[in-house]
Amino acid sequence: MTELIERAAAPDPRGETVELSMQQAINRALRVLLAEDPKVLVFGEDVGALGGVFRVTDGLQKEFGAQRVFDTPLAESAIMGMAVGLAMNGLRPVPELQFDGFAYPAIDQIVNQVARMNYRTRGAAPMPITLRLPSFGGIQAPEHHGESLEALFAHTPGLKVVAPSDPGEAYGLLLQSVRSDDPVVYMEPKARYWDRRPVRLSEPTDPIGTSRIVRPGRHATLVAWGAMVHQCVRVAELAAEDGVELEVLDLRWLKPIDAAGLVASVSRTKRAVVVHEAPLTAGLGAEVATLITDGCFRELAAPVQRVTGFDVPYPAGPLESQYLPTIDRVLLAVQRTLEY
Amino acid sequence: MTELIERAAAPDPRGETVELSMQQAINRALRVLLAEDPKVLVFGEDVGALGGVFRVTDGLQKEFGAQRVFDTPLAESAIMGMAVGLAMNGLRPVPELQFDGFAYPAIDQIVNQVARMNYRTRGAAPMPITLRLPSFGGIQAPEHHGESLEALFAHTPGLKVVAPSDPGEAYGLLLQSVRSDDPVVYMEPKARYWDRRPVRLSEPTDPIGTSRIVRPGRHATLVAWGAMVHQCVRVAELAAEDGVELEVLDLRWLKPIDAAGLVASVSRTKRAVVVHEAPLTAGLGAEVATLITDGCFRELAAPVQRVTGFDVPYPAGPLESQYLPTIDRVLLAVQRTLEY
Amino acid sequence: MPPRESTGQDSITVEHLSPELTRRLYRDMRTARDLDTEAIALQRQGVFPAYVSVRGQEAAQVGGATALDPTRDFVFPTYREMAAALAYGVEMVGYMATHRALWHGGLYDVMDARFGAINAVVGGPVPHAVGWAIGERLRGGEGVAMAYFGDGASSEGDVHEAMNFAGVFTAPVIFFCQNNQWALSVPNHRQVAGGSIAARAQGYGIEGVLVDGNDVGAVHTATAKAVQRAREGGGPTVIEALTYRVEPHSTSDDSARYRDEEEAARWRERDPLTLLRAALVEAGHADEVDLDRIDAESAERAERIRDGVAEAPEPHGSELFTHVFRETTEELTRQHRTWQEEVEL
Amino acid sequence: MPPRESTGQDSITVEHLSPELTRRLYRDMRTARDLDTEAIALQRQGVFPAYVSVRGQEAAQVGGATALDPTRDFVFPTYREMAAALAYGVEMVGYMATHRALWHGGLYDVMDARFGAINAVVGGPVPHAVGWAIGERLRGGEGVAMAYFGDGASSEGDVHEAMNFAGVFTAPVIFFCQNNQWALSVPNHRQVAGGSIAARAQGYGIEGVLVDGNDVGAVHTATAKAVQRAREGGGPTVIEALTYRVEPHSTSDDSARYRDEEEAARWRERDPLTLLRAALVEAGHADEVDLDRIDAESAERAERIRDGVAEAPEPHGSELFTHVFRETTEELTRQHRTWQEEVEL
Ligand SMILES: Cc1ncc(C[n+]2csc(CCOP(=O)(O)OP(=O)(O)O)c2C)c(N)n1
Ligand SMILES: Cc1ncc(C[n+]2csc(CCOP(=O)(O)OP(=O)(O)O)c2C)c(N)n1
Ligand SMILES: [Mg+2]
Ligand SMILES: [Mg+2]
Repeated sequence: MTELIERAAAPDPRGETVELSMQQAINRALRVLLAEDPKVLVFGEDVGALGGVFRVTDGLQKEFGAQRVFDTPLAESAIMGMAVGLAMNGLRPVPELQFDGFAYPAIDQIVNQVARMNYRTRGAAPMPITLRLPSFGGIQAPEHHGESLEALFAHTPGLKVVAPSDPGEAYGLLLQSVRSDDPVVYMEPKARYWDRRPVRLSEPTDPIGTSRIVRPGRHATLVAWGAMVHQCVRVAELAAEDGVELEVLDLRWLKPIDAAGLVASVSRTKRAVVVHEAPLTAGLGAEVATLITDGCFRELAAPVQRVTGFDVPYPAGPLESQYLPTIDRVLLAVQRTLEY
Repeated sequence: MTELIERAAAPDPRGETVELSMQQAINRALRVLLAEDPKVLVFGEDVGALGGVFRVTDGLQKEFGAQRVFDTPLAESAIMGMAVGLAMNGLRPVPELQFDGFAYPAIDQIVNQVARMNYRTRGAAPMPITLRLPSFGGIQAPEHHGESLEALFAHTPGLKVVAPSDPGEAYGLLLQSVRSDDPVVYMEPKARYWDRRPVRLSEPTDPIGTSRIVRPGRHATLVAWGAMVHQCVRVAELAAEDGVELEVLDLRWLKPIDAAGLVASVSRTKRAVVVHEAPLTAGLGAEVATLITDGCFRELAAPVQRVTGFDVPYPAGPLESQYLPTIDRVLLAVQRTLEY
Repeated sequence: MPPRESTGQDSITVEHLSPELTRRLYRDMRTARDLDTEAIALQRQGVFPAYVSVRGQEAAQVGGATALDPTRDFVFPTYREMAAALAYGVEMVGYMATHRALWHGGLYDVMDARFGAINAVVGGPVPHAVGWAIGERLRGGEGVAMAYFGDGASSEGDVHEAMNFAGVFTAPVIFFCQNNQWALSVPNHRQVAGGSIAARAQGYGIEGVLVDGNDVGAVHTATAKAVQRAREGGGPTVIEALTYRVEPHSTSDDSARYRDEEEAARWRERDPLTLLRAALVEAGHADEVDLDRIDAESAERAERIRDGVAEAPEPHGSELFTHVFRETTEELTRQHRTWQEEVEL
Repeated sequence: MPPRESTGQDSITVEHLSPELTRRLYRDMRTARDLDTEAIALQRQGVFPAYVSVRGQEAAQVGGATALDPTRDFVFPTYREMAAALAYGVEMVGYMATHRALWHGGLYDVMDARFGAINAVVGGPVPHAVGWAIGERLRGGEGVAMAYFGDGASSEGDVHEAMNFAGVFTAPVIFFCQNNQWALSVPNHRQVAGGSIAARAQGYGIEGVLVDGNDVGAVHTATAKAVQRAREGGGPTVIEALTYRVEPHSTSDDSARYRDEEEAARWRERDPLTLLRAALVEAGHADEVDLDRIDAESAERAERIRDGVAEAPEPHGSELFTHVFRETTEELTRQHRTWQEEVEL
């Protein structure tokens, strides 16, 4: 490994607080990871000289060399298949697939190989792979650039799935994902890439699989992940003007799901609305609603409301805002649950 | 089309009742479809001379010729991609993918192309494709031969999804699927292929998207599809010995889901248990539970119970029976809901 | 063939083609160029959220598309086939609508145009062309399918599977690779092992042709030959048209980050339109007056298309729901109603 | 090379190989044959739910596997590499456990054996070999990855993508195709456009070798050469070993439905073990007494493995839950408990 170690640079100054966009925060975390562990490799389509179509890997190839940060040919299945082989040779791959919709060509390798190699080999061949996947909609992009695949990943035994909602979260959750010895699908909400926030460059402390309360409230709980957390915070701000105090729970880990956290919140608020971008039917909202109903059956004052994308293919530009959960739709759902 | 028409044979005698296994019933339905419509094509891996690994296409190539019933090379993505092109040339493709787990290499074509070509072209290029997919477990088969992909398909806008539970159902639902101008994933429960029942060779009368009550009861509703319907009927028979009358609802259409049918049943029984082979988390059981809870919130006496496969990759031989929902597990869930 | 690092000294000839055809080729390439320029302007004005330029690839696209018969063949494009669409006769306001993000697949009628929906999945539509071609043989038709794809797309499994199917079924299909030497930021030598997509054909027992993609006459002739062979039952051909993406990948891209723009500048010198214009005059197929007239007409047509797309109405939100299925479902009707009540108003 | 329709007249030579090596090849092939026979018997007795025979392919598998170094190379098998596993030194009770359906991937330690888990996805493990090989170069190691796959697998997109990656990265990997002329019920001419997998290599700018898969010496030599080139940084090789699947696809298959069993009978005549035995004697590397002794030892070893696998304990149901993650989750622990309470008892 000497060759790789030589290329490793000094890690980020820890503990400091800096203002970063989410895309910069992910870049910082990747630098920390590449620097601390010579086995970490970053690869995918256009992640090298270009620095990724969202500049998330900007400068990494220059800093860590083209052996550790490199472009692959345009073939998603081989990118994930290659990750399996690299992991079997003791490396810690951090592949990127360029966009959510282009994870589909790699689904066979992800589901049939990555997710179950540790199981198939009874623990002999772990898969410490973190798939970085720019995900979800909201940026008026071309077809296949606005998809939400979390239900598929969460339904796949052997995968862990996470979706950060702000720069600080993105930083800590990526450190945690890459350092984990299990395969993690790390879903980056594209719509929030340019969102700048103060980020404490610190080690994550919450264990994998815990949610967090972004805003406390007592009249109902809004459950969301990725960019929809932000949307729910805006809803909560509006509702507060009318004296309605909404709790916003950022689920963040979509597998394992923090059932205890959901139940703790809704036991207090008695009401819940789950919000996601993916289509309604068989979306992760159904799982969230079921976990809440299971855990709060006697306390629940109304059925858990789901505000989601419609059961239609993700649309183009001007229709995007008609498809995604709007503030109005969430507010109406809140009203429905309060008046039930 | 003359060449194709010449090969078409006389259809099945209609209305007659014959005893057939499910695998024979599907074969019969394919014969009817090939005979009635020269545009119907049956293709896939080993469906020709061999007649499919389960003999479902047995004799079809001989009867309808190697132009209409043919083997393809071993490439699932191209099989589905080819179906798209055939549909765009006015044909009505009925591809087979050999086993559930080998649908994954074709998921990109299924989700990104088949499911949305009608939408992408605003109705100009419909996709009257029926994908026949031997599915689910219970036959002690090798890895990837026991998977349940219904949640993924049901979550995909633009697809319809059906899983028959007995030979008569299999016959009628296949006629309906292939004649539909929308893409349908037709999931054949392998474990029931050899199940022989009297089959009325008649036209299906229930509309797409309707469930059916297999056994009426008043103390709780068991919801299932595919082979699990049979399992639930056995549970109901056992429970009946103790005076517990369970209603068994065969969901059969997994997209669109018969929410009204579910709600009608559970409004009467006040209790529900949903049973499926797929892993628990983000399985279709969550959607079923949510639809029931939404529609029967005030009537429901207990949270909807889910008895499913565990969140582990589908296991080999002797462990299979430990993974799949057992009669005991369903009975315990019934007890839990009755005693809640 | 020009060297991959062209010096810009080359010239082409169109003496083997009819004057009518060559003037048509010039007109289509000219219109496509003008429309491309208009499109970039629309993007700068914020009318298009983004745009993928075809500049420099007009010869490859027009040369290929004009060798087809739009009354019986069928084209399966990617997202970068504007010049091919134009030359093939697609209704161009509907085509350009995709770039205004009005509807992903464009607003033209794909079955009417016999030109498939714009497809953003790299490699994805290639098996469709093979399926269409196999269907055409089963139906006893004489149509030929044409799949456009890029050098980057050649890495995708779907392209291999499609070529193998085409070989096994002797399908009347043309695999038309526009090798513009870049797949976003990745150059050929990091993308295409062995360096040539045409050379792959041999491994499938099918014909492979490498052609100068900036020589419209050469592209047209090579494609016409492949079309004829396919029509006569001779099976598939892989055509690799070597050209160059002189613009960034899209208006969102910054190609200076990954390539020496000198290289692009050298290829700009070898502009296919300039080459064709000189060849037309040289062959005596047109004089400067003719060409100036075509230029003026083309500019006018491009402007009309530009205005058409800029002014096209946005699709109504109801269309979200109406095109999902041929036979809609109750659940979707319910969601449509929710949308009307909670979003539309 | 024998014709694809062999007449059975051929003979092979092993004069260019050492007596020790050839006797080892014979021993491994013999043991694999005996174990194969035992396995079919176990399936008939109901101990195995199904079995895939390697009969007739022992030379292709043993010849290839013995050219590798099990201390630094790594093999990525499919579901039909029993003879390769045996020759490579895999613990065979653990290997055969997959056929008793005790655990899908087998019960041997794949990292210890440097022989990947048995993999049922046709084509799926091929990119793993390329990834492993690229990793090996990054680590500065000298190991070589070997991907086994079938003629049918060559149609899968993954195999193409893997070959292209290997070419672009000059990865030390061998693509070892056992062309046994059938992919379940589909013969080569309906599967492999162009007819040769080795010929595809050229399209990726990599070495392609077609070898008689029933001539163990030829396979060994070709593989050893490819291994050496890969070790020295010369990049990947595609080896196509032409052989024949004399048995049905698996014990569940009925090959009479789709092929003329005469063809299989002719290939049975060209049995690789018979050919090797004759060649050993001919080369003076062993006499009948030596060979009979090896036969006896092999039969005994095969029986020991058979008994081992037949008697191996079934995995405990808890293992369903313990191998899913390295760091398990609360949810899974809860499900494990449910299983203990509702299923185990
Ligand atoms: C399956 C898939 N993966 C990734 C992308 C993202 N992407 C869009 S275009 C492109 C490069 C394509 O290069 P090439 O095939 O050479 O076509 P060109 O853009 O040069 O015309 C990439 C990576 C995509 N659209 N589809
Ligand atoms: C991706 C995938 N598709 C389909 C199958 C089902 N299947 C198992 S083996 C086989 C034929 C494989 O043929 P080949 O690659 O030539 O290998 P051989 O069995 O001849 O060794 C098929 C279709 C599978 N296992 N994996
Ligand atoms: Mg390109
Ligand atoms: Mg084979």
